[in-house]
Amino acid sequence: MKRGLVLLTFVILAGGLLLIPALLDFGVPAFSDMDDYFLKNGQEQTAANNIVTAVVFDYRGFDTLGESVVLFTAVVGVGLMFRRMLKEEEYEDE
Amino acid sequence: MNGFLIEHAPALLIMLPLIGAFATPFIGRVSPRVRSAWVVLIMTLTTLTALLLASDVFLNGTQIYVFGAVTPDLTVPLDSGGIPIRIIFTVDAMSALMQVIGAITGFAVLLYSLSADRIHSGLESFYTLFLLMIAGIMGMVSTGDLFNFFVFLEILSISSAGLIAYRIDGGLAVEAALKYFVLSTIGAMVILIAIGIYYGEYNALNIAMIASRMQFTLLDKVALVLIIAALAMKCGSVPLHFWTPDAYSMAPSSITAMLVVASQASLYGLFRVVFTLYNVTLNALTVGWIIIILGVLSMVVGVTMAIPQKNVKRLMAYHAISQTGYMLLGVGVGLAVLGNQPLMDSFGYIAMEGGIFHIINHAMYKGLLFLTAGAIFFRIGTYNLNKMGGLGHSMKYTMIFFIIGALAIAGIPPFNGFASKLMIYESVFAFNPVLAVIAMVVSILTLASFVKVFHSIFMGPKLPEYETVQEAPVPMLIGMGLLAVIVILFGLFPQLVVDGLIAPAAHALTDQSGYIAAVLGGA
Amino acid sequence: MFWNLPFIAVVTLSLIGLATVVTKKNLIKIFLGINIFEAAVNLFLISLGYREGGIAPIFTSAPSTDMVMATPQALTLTSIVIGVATSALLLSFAVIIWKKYGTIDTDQIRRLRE
Amino acid sequence: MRMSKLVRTGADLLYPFALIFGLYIILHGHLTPGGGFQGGAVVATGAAIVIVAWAYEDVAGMIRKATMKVQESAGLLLFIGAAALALGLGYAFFYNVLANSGSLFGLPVPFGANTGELNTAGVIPIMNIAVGIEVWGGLTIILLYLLSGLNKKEEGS
Repeated sequence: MKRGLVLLTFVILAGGLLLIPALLDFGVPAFSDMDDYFLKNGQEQTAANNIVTAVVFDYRGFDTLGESVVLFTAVVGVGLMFRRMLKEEEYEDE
Repeated sequence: MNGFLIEHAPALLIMLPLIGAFATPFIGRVSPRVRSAWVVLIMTLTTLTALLLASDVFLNGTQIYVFGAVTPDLTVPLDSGGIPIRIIFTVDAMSALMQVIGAITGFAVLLYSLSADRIHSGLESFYTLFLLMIAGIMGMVSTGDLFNFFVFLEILSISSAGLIAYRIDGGLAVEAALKYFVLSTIGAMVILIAIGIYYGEYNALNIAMIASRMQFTLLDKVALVLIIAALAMKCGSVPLHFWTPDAYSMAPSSITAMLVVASQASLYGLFRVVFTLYNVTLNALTVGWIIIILGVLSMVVGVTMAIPQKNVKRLMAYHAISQTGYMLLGVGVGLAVLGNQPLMDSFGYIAMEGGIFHIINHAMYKGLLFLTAGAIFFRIGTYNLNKMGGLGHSMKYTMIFFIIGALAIAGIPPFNGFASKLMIYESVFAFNPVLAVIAMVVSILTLASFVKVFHSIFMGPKLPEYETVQEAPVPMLIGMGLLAVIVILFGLFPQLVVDGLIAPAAHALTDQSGYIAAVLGGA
Repeated sequence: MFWNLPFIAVVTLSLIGLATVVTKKNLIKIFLGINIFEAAVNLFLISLGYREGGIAPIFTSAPSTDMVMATPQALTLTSIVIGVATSALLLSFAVIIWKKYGTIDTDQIRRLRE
Repeated sequence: MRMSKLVRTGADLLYPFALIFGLYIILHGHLTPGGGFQGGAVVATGAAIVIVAWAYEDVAGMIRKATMKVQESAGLLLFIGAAALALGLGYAFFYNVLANSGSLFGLPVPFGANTGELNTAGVIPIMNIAVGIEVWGGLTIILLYLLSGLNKKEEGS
């Protein structure tokens, strides 16, 4: 039952994914106005030569904060896993 | 000062928990008491910000915050030709409602957790992750940018996974967390593929921008399928629900109450995608029926799996799946008649309001029930129903809170579950009577299941091994009491809540052009 | 369809990754499947931004101003870091499971039953 | 497990170079390919080489978990502080207040190819440094934790 559900989901996902190369053309994007804006004005607005950095830290800086937070969260989570447990914490349910 | 606060409230709502989380490991070194005070302070400030922002949104309409612009409301730069280029927070009535749910539940859960989790080690990390979870929920429900949504989804799932595994429990909790985390990582990646498809087609990441360019081509259908599959998994709907009982039962009870809110944030994402990103361009009837079927399956499977459970938290987790079904059912009916104004006015809006009202009600009573289960575990150290009995003599307040929660989940007046379920029944009956009958039967089964649970936990003679059991500590009771009061108030004055909070949220969700106009300006 | 080779590679890689997750029993292999899937998604994002004949969007000593799109690269960077964080947490779960259960076979990690 | 003397000496020799190279990538993030994450990862790789070459007990003395934790949180606080600077000056959160201002990192840059000037890009280099510090600390501490978890002897199953 559970296995069947997983396989069904897998088939749906695979079918969806297979449609991507048939429908999306590589190298000729349909719209590019947002990125043209970055390439045209990014250098003057942020004074950074590297437009990728300008996007990462200026135009989409908030995403980068989120991404650093993800790393921080993972570190805290890993630390939590390997903490020294107290004796009275070691119980088992049922 | 007040103007500054309201103007920057969407940013502060994320910044406060983040700063709190970054500083908690240091402040925890000072003393546990200082750490608790710090966490409570941060959480209070966050709650106040959320309430302030929500009151402003409900009074003055959608609030916009543009990160990195000269002024927070400059969504479209003058020289860009009408496209938003930065990350924009769009807080409309629906987002504000979700923020209020997150803030209130988080506050109550934090008070409860101060004494419930006191005996554990690694508490600085625990509270750090707790605050990060709050930040993740707040970010998910307020963002107007799809990639930003993905980032906050990841923050939420990583912190949830860490917290589910918190008790370790001889590996059992880690196993539950592993199951949850593998599924949610794959789900997040699938969402990222969908975001990539939107980006490749429309070169935009802003929800309003994509919505205004939406063509509903075959690729958009693929993206819709991917995103619905992933978010339905994250909110614990049936085809991929099996992580829910494990994760909910192995997490500390305080975290379980937050996980309910977390899954509702995913539900919010699902509704946001369907209603704001696609709206009438999609074949509303088909997608509406898909969501309705998911909802009905969740309701039926959840409640039938719940009845034979022996572990009280597993039982409640299956009921959570079944209640998620009600929300999907209500909103799905609203979606199925979207675009057909007479039907929408006659029952569509009521169905959606019922579904959305059920979200807030579910967060309150389910949180309350999980907290009572945690209080019982705190005193007697087991979740097994067969080992419990006669606790009504010694844990009177906990028993009262449990009764309130159980009656609310079963939809008995005058509690809030009744109010929202009634709205769902009457509107769904107008749409398709069979669905309404199923919903009522599930409700009756829920009541039966909780009567059984209540009987085996609290009734009967006092068992000898629980002779010395005392009432739960006061901070835990305060946390539970806060939620119980809301359950009763919402049940007594449902019309007030529906008119003031729920109806604006439902209309904001269906009003795609209003959302686009708020971000892009004009209409 | 040969000009769509990057997208075909994306689909192939994601199917390999997903199939690994579904069929394998070893936890570490499942994590590798997840990592392959993540790599496929990253490849997808980065190939969305390519334009014929474009160079990297960096103006330091750039030979031309005909550049590829910058946003997908930023998104990919974010997604890679998220992938690292995810893998770290998954591996730490595997370590705990191995210490507590003495196995990383998913058929035996089934103590959580009703 | 400690590796042979040759490997250990090699790792010790390699570490300063990895450090310098990583810091270079961090500092020139706004001019050349790279940035905080990439540079931080390079520095953490240097630390990883040392950790692999030496045993966990030796490394625990060289690279302290507490220091790395402080470093990580400090990087994040610096990052959020650089972003919040704009709030104090009346702009939106994350506004690049220092770019084109003439002060620190404030030289203006005209459109088009140029050879690159370090003193540009406003808060971006500051954020790069913050993220670099954070990633350096974060990745190193993950490695240390995983190693300590594997090394610890557990009683029971």
